[in-house]
Amino acid sequence: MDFTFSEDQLLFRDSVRDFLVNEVTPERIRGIWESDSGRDDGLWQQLAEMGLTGITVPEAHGGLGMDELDFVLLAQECGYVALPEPLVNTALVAVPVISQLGGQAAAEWLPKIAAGETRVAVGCSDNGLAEDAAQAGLLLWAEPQALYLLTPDQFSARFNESVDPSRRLYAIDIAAGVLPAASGEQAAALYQAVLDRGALGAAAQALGLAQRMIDISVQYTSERQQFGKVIGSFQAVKHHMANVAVRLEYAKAPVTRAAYALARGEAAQVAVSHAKLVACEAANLAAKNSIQVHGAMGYTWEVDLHIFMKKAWAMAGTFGDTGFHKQRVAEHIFADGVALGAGTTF
Amino acid sequence: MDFTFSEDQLLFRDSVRDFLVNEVTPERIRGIWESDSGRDDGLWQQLAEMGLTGITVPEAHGGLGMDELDFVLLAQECGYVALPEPLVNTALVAVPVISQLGGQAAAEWLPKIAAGETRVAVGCSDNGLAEDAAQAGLLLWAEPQALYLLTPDQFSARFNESVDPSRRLYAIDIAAGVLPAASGEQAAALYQAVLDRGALGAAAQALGLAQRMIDISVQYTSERQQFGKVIGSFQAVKHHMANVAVRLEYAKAPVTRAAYALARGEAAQVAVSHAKLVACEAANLAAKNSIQVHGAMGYTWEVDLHIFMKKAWAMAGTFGDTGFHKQRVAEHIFADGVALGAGTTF
Amino acid sequence: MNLNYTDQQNAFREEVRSWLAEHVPAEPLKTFDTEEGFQQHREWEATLNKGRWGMVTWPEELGGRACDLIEWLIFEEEYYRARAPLRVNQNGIFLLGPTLMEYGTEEQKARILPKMANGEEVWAQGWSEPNAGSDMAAIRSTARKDGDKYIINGQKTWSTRAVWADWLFGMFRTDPDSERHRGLTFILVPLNTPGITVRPIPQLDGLPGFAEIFFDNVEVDVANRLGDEGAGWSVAMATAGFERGLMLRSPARFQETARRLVELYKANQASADRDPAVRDAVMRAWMDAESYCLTTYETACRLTQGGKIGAESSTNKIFWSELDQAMHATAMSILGARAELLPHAPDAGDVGTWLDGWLFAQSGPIYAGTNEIQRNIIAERMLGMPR
Amino acid sequence: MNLNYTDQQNAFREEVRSWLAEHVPAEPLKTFDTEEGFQQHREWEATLNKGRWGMVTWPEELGGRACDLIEWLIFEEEYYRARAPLRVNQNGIFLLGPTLMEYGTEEQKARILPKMANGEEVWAQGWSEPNAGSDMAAIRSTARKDGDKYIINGQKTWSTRAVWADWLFGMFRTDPDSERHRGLTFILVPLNTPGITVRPIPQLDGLPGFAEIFFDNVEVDVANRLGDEGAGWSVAMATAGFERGLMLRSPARFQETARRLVELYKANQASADRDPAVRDAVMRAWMDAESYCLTTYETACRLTQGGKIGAESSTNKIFWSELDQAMHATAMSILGARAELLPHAPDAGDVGTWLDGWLFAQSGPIYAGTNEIQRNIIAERMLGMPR
Repeated sequence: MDFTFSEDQLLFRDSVRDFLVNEVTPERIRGIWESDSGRDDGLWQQLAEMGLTGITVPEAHGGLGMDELDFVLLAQECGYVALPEPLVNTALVAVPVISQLGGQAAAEWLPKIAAGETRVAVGCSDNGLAEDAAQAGLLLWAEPQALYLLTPDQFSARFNESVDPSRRLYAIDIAAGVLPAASGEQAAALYQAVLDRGALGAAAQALGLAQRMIDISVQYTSERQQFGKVIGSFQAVKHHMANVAVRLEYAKAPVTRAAYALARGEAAQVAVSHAKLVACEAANLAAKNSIQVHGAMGYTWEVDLHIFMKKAWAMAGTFGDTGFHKQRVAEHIFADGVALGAGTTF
Repeated sequence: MDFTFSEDQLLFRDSVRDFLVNEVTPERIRGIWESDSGRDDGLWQQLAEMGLTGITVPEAHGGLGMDELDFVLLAQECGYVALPEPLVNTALVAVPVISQLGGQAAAEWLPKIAAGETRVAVGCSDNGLAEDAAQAGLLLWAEPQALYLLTPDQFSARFNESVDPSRRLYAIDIAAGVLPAASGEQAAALYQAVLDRGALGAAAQALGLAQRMIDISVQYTSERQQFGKVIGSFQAVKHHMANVAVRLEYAKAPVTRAAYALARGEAAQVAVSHAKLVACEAANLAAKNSIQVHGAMGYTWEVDLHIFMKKAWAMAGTFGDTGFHKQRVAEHIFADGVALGAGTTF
Repeated sequence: MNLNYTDQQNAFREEVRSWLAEHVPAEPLKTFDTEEGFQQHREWEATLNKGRWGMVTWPEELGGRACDLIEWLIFEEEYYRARAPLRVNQNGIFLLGPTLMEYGTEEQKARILPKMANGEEVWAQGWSEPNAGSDMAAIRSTARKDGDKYIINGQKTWSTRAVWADWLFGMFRTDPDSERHRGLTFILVPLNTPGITVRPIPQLDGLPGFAEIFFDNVEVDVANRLGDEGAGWSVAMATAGFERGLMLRSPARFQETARRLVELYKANQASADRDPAVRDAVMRAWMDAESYCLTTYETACRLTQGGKIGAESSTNKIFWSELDQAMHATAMSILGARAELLPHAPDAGDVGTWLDGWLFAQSGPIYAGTNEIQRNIIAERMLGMPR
Repeated sequence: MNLNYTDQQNAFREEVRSWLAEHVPAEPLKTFDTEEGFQQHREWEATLNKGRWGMVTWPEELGGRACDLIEWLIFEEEYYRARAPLRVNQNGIFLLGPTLMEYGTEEQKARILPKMANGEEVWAQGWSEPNAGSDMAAIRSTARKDGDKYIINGQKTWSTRAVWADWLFGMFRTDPDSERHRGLTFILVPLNTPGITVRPIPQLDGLPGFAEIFFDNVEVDVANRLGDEGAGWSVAMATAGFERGLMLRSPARFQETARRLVELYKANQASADRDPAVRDAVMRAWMDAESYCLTTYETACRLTQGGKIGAESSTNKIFWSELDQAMHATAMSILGARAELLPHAPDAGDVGTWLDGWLFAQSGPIYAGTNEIQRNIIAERMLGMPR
């Protein structure tokens, strides 16, 4: 029993954090929002150069050959900076699923993803829309009975605006005659994998988003004065933030555990749903309490808070909404004969 | 449209409040707890002398001939002092139901109730147990298909201890051969009436209980010092109390409205359920926040808080628990074709 | 107590309902946080005023109907039922209007109120300043008296509607040596006066609902002062009282939101019920909206009989703002993955305007005195807890 | 990372499980807030000690098994699964024990720990005083040094277990001129010393879980001082740290409550589902108990590898105490009208001990530093917000 990350994993996390915090500033995100494509090819190249686009690509295909557990800490850092680029979906969903498909698909696409030549997007019919479909060289589109790997010529994409300007969402129409890369039972299993992996990515990002909103709010309330006092010294303001910290603190281990289960190929559905529910709840509470302690300032585009708040809201609904994940938890804990209680966690 | 009580109603309320606050002190309640019968015949006589036992008894039968709306303010005052005597059930449930039965039953019992000669108890199969069954000269026992008026020789009572020592609860066995006072459809209607009226009484008492817990807590926190300050000056303590005040403030009008509907013979089920839910929720929040601001002191029999807290907990489950009343609200608002929204309240 | 409407009240409701049925634009207006929408809403104010429905509580000689509070509640119910446009001039109607009637000179009333009523002059509010926020006593913008003029310098912020509004009312420090809430004066300022710069502040939806306003030696006639010099605080407190009080948030709005939430839930029941918290939240929404309506009627009846609004009115804003947030959060939860889509997104389906409402609901617990300040007020003034 | 137990850990679990299966009393013991129950629990401590299961984390020479934190968690899981009795000497085991090991002399350890381990000496705590509560710095009871004795005067309150306990540990002011947290000394006091009066305080269930203790010129050997004179504050802070930290509330307890709640819900599903909030609350209970377990294992692993417990441990007490309250509130809601019945009431049916648990859960957010104080600590020390 060892529930800790290795020194290497933590050091890698620290170096990625440094990179992201320096490079993916709120100013750069505002710039990306105003760009036509809504994406930043230079940033994608930087991520590729750090090995991040290929972090879960097998070494044989030019990647770092790391796993979900290695990446889950980095996904939190992606959330911390509200990274607009689809790195989390790439590393946690697209690459492992394409690897599972194997064969020609893996041989063709994984090296390009690792090299940063191809931006890959992930869509899932449960979400309705596919993020980044029009900005990607490859779209992985999952339906309950069919999994597609689509190049831009194989589908049309209709833009749908999200409350989070970082999210470029598209309804897609697959061209007639395009065949799925997997169908039947294989596709059904991969569809579940896409949902679980996407949900884990959303959960991990939610943790980072929550932490960022705490940090922004602590800083703001430590400087801002009202009634002759720094507002962060008011007990009501402190308790708003403490309440977020409590929920966030206890959402971290469930996310780690879900990543561990996926990485080890263990049954992960309940762990993923648990993780997504508690992480997104923490992030939503962070949003609510952060805007409150910001006062009117929080209601504007002037401060950075909304960059993170809006992404937190979106994370709650993507890759299985609250109802989807609660239902999976309910099916587990209310089943007959299930072992619950002390000593049943591991 | 006039949603106000009359001057007379308010003045009567004030005089009853003065009487109750002076007579039904926490000390007297502690004495009642320690008595064998758990009731105080002297107090019942005092209530009778003020006309309260007969307040809803028709004047022809020696009462004051007032209605549910006249009494609902007084029921709140009964809650405010946590009156152990069954005045609320008498005035809101037993007397109106016996009046509806009319005939011999009304002629025999109503004058005795008004005069304070007979203490009447109310039981309802939804509650399982009947409060005060062993202390009463008459037990009104309601089942979905049968309504009984039982004298002490007609049933046996088995004592069940409640967390609230003021509540004397009994499982009853009706003697063989005792006939119901009403059966069939009439009994079904009266059963509903017992539930609705009992629930209104519980809701009104819950309002008074919540107010008392606020008052006790405000006083305690205004005197008690910690860390060199009066604890009531801490923002967290203030906000605990403010949160109760908000919920309580908005629970009052629903209770009045439910009493109005019952008094006017209008459809009252949804109004009663709404009132009971919000009033009991306010009282439960009052209990939770009051014990918290009392600190360890709140956890003891030393302070008076628990007298009111325990009764508040009991009110939530009696005469229809939360599930019962939520179901009735749900049946109303989710029905097809129901008129909801602006302008549908009155 | 009598909870039936009088025949007269029923007739009034019928009159409102049929006029609105005839006049409410079939197409929803654009939001007044855009220039085009602002103009549309200004025209709607003129239409309302022509029908004498603009300010139903105002005296008849000012174009109103001298409605009492119950009639006002009925009017609001019908207004929300009919989905009539939001009131672009609410700063004027609900805040400045009542204040003017109490503190204004006859000349001021005659000059200002008719143009407020017909939408010709839309009002912005100038309470907050940078580093002041809810703390009005920290105001630092100055108005120096010079003959029959005030010379205004400084900055206001969070000024709602100010981007396209015509006038602003606000507080300025006329005594430079004064501190906190002394030495402040309430002044009305035409926004086209030289020296004024208005800078829009985009809000959560990206539209300029607020503005910052910079004053650089702005000259305003002394005649535009409301109340006495140095008495601004008490004038403003009356205005803020209107803001927090009954007049700003009629129950109808929340009851309509609750009704739409019930509809949304029923239309999506199978998926919504996977999260049992949703059904519970919908029920709570209806109950709380109903509680808010009942309590407001109770207060209105008490006031029309000469009662006074007490410290318990501070509970009002917390109750409705938290209800509004909770209702919209529930809708977002029901909508799931679709919740993030803007209403005009091509595949947004039945998302309606819930997202707009959700964004707007975030401001409820903040503006007009944060809910934390309201809780302090409740604890100290209503419950008598120590400061 | 490896989330599988080692073979050794699995074997340890088996050993615990089979010993408990053999020794846990078939009939639940009476509560230790009664004299008879106290005696029963004292005997259970002796039984545990005989099997070397009383203090599994203690060194072997003191009758323990030198378990690491993971083994301790496993032991606790089995202990709660087996529904073994509550630990009457938890003040000694979890609070004084670790403090003694850090601050005690060899003589003190040898004299005190074995009798603590076998239940011969049960310990009460003497932190709070009237008008001090959670504010230990406000302590006013004095200990005046007189040769090799301290003469103690004053009053302690909220002393858990003190009614039938043998010894008390607490803080006393040895420097009469000192203020706040200076000049305090940590002293161990035999409760049978002349001059001591113990007055039981009935708690919510009416039983004397607490006591007030009056000291009237009580003479205690200087050898009973723990740590240096005037250094009581830092010794006590270490003890309070144990109390708030990992050792007091093992996840097993909450996971078992969550499991019982799931069972209660399933047994009453039809009536429980009339209130949709219940099902949601049951799901949350399971998830939060699971989160608590996962997080505790994560912390335990970090600590066994030499990591330090940080300011984030202040989140611990808020999390479990609110979880405990919420779970019991949900059970009360499921039980409906039966919820108010005492467990021994003849018609209580399946109410079980939920009411007892509910009463006890009320104390969670209060004791060992109220949750308000914990929130201050989190904001200031963990998040770095201004004081």
